[in-house]
Amino acid sequence: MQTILKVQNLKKYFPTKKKGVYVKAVDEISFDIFEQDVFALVGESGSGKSTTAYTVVGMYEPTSGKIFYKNFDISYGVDKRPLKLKQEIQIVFQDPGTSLNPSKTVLQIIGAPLTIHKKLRGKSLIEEVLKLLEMVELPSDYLYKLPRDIGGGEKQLIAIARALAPQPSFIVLDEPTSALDVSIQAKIIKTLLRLKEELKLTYLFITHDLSLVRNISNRIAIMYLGKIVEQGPTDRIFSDPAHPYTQMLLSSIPVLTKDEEALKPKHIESTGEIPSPVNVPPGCPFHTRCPFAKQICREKEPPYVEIEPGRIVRCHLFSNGTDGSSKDEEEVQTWS
Amino acid sequence: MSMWVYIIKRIIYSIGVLFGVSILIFIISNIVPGDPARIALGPRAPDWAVKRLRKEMNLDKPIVERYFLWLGNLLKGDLGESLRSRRPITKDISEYLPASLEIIALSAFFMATIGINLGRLSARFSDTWLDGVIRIVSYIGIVTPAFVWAILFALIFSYLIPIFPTTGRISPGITPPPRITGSYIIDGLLTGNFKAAFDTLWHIILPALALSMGGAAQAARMTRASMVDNAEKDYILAAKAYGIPYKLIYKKLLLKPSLIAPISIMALDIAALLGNAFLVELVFLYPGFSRYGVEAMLHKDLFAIISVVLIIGVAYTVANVVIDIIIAYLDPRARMGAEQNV
Amino acid sequence: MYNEEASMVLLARAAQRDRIKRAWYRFSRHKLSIVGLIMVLSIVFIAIFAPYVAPYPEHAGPYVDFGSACEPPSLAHPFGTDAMGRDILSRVFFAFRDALLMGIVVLIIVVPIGSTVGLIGGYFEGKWFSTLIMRITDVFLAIPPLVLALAIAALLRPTLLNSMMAVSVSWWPWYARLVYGMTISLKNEPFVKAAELQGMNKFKIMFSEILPNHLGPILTKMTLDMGWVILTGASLSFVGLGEQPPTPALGTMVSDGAKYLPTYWWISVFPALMIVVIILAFNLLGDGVREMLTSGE
Amino acid sequence: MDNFDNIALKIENLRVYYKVYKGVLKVLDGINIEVMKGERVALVGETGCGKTTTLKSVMGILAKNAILTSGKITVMGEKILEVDEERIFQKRPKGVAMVFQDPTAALNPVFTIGEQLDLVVRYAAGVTTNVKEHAINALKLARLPDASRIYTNYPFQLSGGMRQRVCIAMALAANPNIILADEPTTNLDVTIQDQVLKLLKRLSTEKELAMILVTHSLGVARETCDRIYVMYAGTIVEYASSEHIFKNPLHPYTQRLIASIPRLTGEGIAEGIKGRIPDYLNPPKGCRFAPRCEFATEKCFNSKPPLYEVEKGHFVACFLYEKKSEVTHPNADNS
Amino acid sequence: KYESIIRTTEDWPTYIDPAVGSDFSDCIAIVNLYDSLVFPNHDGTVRPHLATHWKVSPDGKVWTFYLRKGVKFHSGRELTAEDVVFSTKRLLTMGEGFAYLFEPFIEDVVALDKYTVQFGLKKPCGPFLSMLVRLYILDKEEVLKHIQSGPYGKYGDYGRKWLLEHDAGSGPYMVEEVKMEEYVLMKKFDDWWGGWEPNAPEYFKEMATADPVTIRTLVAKRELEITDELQPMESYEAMAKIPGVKVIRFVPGGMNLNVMMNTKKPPTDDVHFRRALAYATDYETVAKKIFPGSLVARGPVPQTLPGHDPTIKPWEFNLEKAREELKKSKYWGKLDKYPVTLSWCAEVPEEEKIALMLQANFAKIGVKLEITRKPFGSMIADAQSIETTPNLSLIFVAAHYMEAGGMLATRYHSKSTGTWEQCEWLMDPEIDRMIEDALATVDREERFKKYYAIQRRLVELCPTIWLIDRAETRAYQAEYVYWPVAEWVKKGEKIALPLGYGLYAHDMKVFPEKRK
Ligand SMILES: Nc1ncnc2c1ncn2[C@@H]1O[C@H](COP(=O)(O)OP(=O)(O)OP(=O)(O)O)[C@@H](O)[C@H]1O
Ligand SMILES: Nc1ncnc2c1ncn2[C@@H]1O[C@H](COP(=O)(O)OP(=O)(O)OP(=O)(O)O)[C@@H](O)[C@H]1O
Ligand SMILES: [Mg+2]
Ligand SMILES: [Mg+2]
Repeated sequence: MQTILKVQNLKKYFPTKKKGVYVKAVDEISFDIFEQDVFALVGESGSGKSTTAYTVVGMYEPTSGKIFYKNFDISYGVDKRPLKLKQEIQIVFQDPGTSLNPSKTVLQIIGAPLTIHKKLRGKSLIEEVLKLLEMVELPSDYLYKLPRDIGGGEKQLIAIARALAPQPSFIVLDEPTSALDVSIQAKIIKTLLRLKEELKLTYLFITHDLSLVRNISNRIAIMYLGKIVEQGPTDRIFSDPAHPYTQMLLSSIPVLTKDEEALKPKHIESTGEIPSPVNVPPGCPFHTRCPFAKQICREKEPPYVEIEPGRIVRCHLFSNGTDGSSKDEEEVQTWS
Repeated sequence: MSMWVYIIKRIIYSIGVLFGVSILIFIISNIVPGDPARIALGPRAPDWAVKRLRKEMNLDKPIVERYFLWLGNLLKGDLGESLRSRRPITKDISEYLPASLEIIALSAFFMATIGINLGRLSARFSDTWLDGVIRIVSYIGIVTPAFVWAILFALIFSYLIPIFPTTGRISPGITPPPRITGSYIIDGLLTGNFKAAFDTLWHIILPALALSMGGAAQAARMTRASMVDNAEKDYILAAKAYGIPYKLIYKKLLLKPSLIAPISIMALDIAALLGNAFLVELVFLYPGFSRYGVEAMLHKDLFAIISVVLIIGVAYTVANVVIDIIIAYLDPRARMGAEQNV
Repeated sequence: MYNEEASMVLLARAAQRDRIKRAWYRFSRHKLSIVGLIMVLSIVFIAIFAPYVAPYPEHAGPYVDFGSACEPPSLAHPFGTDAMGRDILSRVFFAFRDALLMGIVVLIIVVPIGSTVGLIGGYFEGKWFSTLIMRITDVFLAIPPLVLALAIAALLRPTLLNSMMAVSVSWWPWYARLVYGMTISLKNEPFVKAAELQGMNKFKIMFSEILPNHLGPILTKMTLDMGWVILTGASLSFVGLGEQPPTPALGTMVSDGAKYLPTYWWISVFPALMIVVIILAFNLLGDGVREMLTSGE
Repeated sequence: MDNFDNIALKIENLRVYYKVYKGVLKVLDGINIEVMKGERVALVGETGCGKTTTLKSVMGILAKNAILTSGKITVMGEKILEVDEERIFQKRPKGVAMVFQDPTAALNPVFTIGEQLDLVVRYAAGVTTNVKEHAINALKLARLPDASRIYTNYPFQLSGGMRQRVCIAMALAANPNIILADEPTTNLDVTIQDQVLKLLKRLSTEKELAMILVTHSLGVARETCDRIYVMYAGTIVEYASSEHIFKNPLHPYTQRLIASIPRLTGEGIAEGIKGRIPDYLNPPKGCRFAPRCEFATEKCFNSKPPLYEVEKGHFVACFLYEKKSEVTHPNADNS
Repeated sequence: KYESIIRTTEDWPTYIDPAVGSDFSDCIAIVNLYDSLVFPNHDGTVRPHLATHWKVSPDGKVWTFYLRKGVKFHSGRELTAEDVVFSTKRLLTMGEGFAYLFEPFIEDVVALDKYTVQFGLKKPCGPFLSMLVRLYILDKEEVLKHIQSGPYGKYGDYGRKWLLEHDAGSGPYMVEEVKMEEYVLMKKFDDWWGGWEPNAPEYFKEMATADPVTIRTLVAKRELEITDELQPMESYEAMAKIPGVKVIRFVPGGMNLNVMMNTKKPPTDDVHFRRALAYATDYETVAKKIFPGSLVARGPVPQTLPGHDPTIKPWEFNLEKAREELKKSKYWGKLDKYPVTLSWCAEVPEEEKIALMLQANFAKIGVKLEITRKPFGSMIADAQSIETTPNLSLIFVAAHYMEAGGMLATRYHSKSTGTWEQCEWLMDPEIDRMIEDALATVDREERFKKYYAIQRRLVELCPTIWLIDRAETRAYQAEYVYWPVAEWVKKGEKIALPLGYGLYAHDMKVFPEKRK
């Protein structure tokens, strides 16, 4: 398995109106994505998922840290990236309503990357767009429709077709279905999985829906307040969630059947509010809501601990009370 | 607290804009043909007198130097001398400005009361005949220029049915009150000269009404629009569902959030009156600031033009700050937003 | 292949037609919009064919007849005659020409300039040149259009062209600010980001991705502004800065006629009403356009 | 069914249309819902199926362009809506409170929580003394920490979860017997959603509140409610106890919907439902799901299926079950 | 308190400082506030005023005036020769207002004793007495008391700022209040040396003029006693219908209306072209319809002004002759390439009618006239250079003193080019010489003969289309106001009064009890 994307100690801070105070949207995260993986980034709203995604695609420049795409350093904004890279990495946004230009027809929308990257024009452009429409199973009479005449699910399919247009190998999917109904979601997920196989794509899939992740990804990273608190293979995380936050998330999922119920950790209940990323509490950011919080959690940031191969947790419960700060970095180094 | 910081920032920023305004208008009025000194002294004045005046006015210096000389004087509170009235402009303005502000204050009052109440009524009875009538009335209000109203009002209310005085600021037989603020009404009330205060009020009703028609109509429509809009919002539906009386909803719960837009627009309208009222002031022969400005422009009264435009700029700035304060009063998000976000 | 292409063209046309039909439907939902449209079309028609529809076209030119001065409205002169014995109706018809010309020319100058400034300012928000041009815009905005126009017009020679210039100078910032505001709110929309990420060039993003989305508000503002520009023009001519006699201008007709109030009321009242009619027409049209562009299905 | 006196809310044959420029949207097509005292009922369905419209009809706050063409609603035995040929009888229901979908939109942005709560206490609960105390009590009931501070806050100063709880507190302040909760957790994070749902559940149990929980999440419905009504395009297609629905979904729509939901157990994802929801302008004459249904017969396209009671308390509106059960007239249990 | 008042309107601004003001509206105030050495009679001659008698040296260069004793300023001080010297020097130093009249002539002025003052002239000045009407005497001490910093050395600003809103005169009225852009209110000076007749107005108020509707309303409400002369004809007609109001018309001899032709700018640089235009002008319509009551002009000098040549032949309206002249001009055949520009003064709306009439008539002979309405300020600016001066300027000119010489000098002497009073740019050395010569002639008869010669020469050169000698039209409250001018008009007398003297409030009477 080849690493296609490598994120190292990525930080993205946004300045606030107050001088010297930052929104720590993404705070020192590291992960690897392997070829043809579906890597899921999970977390509640404001945890920094989109920021991570946007930094990967180049919408933001990292505050610090590195991003490598196929061993190629891409830790800078889109303006400085070569055109080739813009073709390789694509993104599908969360809201199908805003990600399509309301004043353009489907042909123009899907055609834009084709004219830029493939220099297609006229007839060949139309043909190529039709091919893409077919790929996402939309009829050809959509060519001249405007986004406002199209339903939400189909809009998202068009956004996917646009992402596929320049023949990328890596697609970031930022909550592509969270604005849609489950029945439509099913259809879109199916399509995405099919295309992944057909076109040998790699996905960075962002969502807050753990049940969905369970069904499509092979590796997961769980974010809380800008930090990855736990990551590892999907099966392992679901069968044995390590971090209290992961457990809380899992136990909060409303499920349909007893079988599923059985999979939910029972012993943890959600309490408290998510703090704002501007006032990240000292120590472990989760300690305000954690039922297992100890004194150390309020004082020291927990280190990264690799509890199983490829499975990392950031929690004092697993650090055996050792001093995290120095080990922190070591862990990351050895792991990456 | 942070709100005041914000307003102070706004003021500082506006001062920057005013500098820009002064440069702009200084340049415009200085590159035009015609020698202001010659115009001022009249045709028969000998050349040496003109030259002397040019020197006095610094017209013989390069424009950049002139600007800074002017700026220096401005900071000392000296706007220069009007070529037309031959007096310090500060003095002219101290006479015209209060007169204009009186009218503007009254129009603001008319705008707010007429506009908001009509809008409220219209929203409360939306889609009924009353709404239709108000809609048409406000349309006419919006599209009819103030000077047309002025002519009509003058024709009807002081010529055909002479209940209001035609012109001027105070009746010839009445002694204006001694100057304290420059406003006859306020000074009259302060000094117990109620007759003068009332007479002045009587004089400004028609012009103020003419000036307020457009803004009032606009405000009525905006108030109606945002009230009808907000009436469909969940929080109003909730209030209705909880059985809160309609009267209370329309007077309080719905009105307050709906006033932000009309009030902002109204404040700008009112500030604009200072400059745009001249046609109305002309019709009513009212010794207002706007008319002074137009006369200055028509007579190339250099420093007077600059001062007038600058003061209108200041009025805009003030209006904007006032808008901020009013909105902050109406909308807690604006008032406390800054604290919250940090 | 040929057939497919042809059917594509047909499809495109049908889509286009459908869009127009729907827009018209939304527009025509309010009867007043149609009234506005008809009024505007009539005004344009009258302006273009003034020499043919005016009962006394020569009265718009160098013509005086003191013998028939100040005649009240009659069948021969529906709006009466002025102090020079000229037919007011005919002069009003001709005055539509300058009024429309004023509005159109000013908007043609102002909209592209304002939009470009606003686009650049909004899209590059935070960059020094954006700050600079928006500050300059603020400076112009701090002075009401009529005052600025008046100052400039007073300093220039009183011709129609100059007054159009004067109005333009004071009008573009409003478009700049409108477009600026809209651009700022749009530039972080995912669809713009998507275009950036594809590597579309900035110029194209501004003008072909962002601008078309502003067309609605711009168009609405234009129709509404048309009336106000004409009014500003009339106000300038009211104080004698604008088109020169004998060419009729509505503002001049009102201000000159005001001297004859109330005896010869028709001299000023009819032109004043015509100003109201023009503004009303464009406002009704503008409301219809707004309705058409903003209301949902 | 159950004793008449036990019925908290009864909606019968409710038809609500919306007039739009294209014509009339025939949205609600004869809805029947019954809620017992102290019972929690879920109304589930995808976007636009008419859930909110149903609740708004009960509250009497339908949009201006809504047309009531038929229906009868009774709250605690009191008739609050009846449509017959000549006239529409409608009055505000007493003892019913509604929690809106979007807590941000449901709170007036320019008044403090306290000001808004006070009005509710005063007018909905009719309490005129110690108003503030009542209000603060309601906040405490809704498990809001630091209630007296929140009382003085503006909505924007609170987080989403807190705002939703304020809305719940407001509903509680009205002293209701019935709470209509319209997707109260859609805008919340999973862990916060969990908290809010648990709160609602606890409150309804403690205070014996009847509750209609509108949601599009079957999972939420199952975990919170006793019975579930499944709605499709303005019709109730199936209802039963939570257990039954999932154990034995009958209606093809319910089946497909349940299959579309990703499972924690990770058995992959079904195809979803092909086709689109019908156009309310010209809804299918017969079963509204027929155009998307793989089992549809001609009959389905021509006539509306009545509700068949397939198991005890498990009703489904589908001709597939015509044989297997006796027909229940929608208004049968009214007498 | 205000019952006994005469109110009149005039164009603003009004400068009440006699060393600054010189316009119609300034003069109205100044003549009432200040006294001069001699006073104009309404036939154009002068009579003793502050000076009881005077002497002139045979070479016409030394003039000695003997002052009236016991004349009191408003401050109570007695007026002496010192004040005359001070006032003269102040006027000449400041160089504004009427200084231009005296500047070319007065060499020095000295007080021989308390009541004797002597003017030494640079050259003989025939109409010196007529000019002296415009030398107003200020209270030296009062002025010195109110000096502020300014450009005049030890005199600072020469009291200029203060005198904008106060007076330092000895005239029959004194300033009560000055309200910028609005009015100057004057109160009767009870101690005036000339004495008072009963019913003389207690107050005299000069107000800024307003739009015609307002003026009419004011008249109807009896809030205005004498209107200005700037109203449109229709307005006067309407006011004449108000009971008790009379509209009077008179040709005050001081003012004529000219179409000044820029003789240095094509196509009006061609004398034949100019004559063609003069023939294409409908004088009768202007005199009858547009400015009713006016006289068709007879040459450059108003007919009622002493020194006018009664034998002179005016141009006539004759399109045939116009075409003939046009054929003689070098622009014949290419007229369309030379449109003629005309500016008219926005402040006088009636001029538009003339402009339009000219346009219509010129069109008949194939001359295209482009007309521009301009605020007077702009016209003044335009007149400053040949290039900016339009081909035709429609301008009223008033005599500054009651003799043809003054008019001729300001209108046609090269020295006055660049001002609005000479938009002709005539610059004819011969005319210059003739004017200088005439002015230096002390003997009245001889001087007048020289004036005639100049007028004849000017008609030949045709630099101007002299339209009318303007009738002044004013409405006044005949019912309760006695106004000498109206009486003279009634008697059919010729009136040749310098600007402002028609509104000399001292000679008016008001009967408030008759006001209703
Ligand atoms: N451009 C920005 N400027 C300032 N703050 C930002 C910016 N973008 C994001 N943030 C802040 O950073 C934090 C993380 O945001 P991000 O959008 O990455 O979260 P998310 O996990 O994607 O949330 P969601 O599920 O709501 O999309 C949030 O608190 C957000 O307010
Ligand atoms: N005022 C209205 N005018 C026209 N159509 C309306 C109106 N209100 C709702 N509708 C339409 O009626 C249908 C049902 O709306 P409703 O809000 O009841 O659905 P819902 O089930 O609550 O959906 P959601 O899950 O999105 O809240 C939708 O198609 C909606 O577009
Ligand atoms: Mg996100
Ligand atoms: Mg809903």
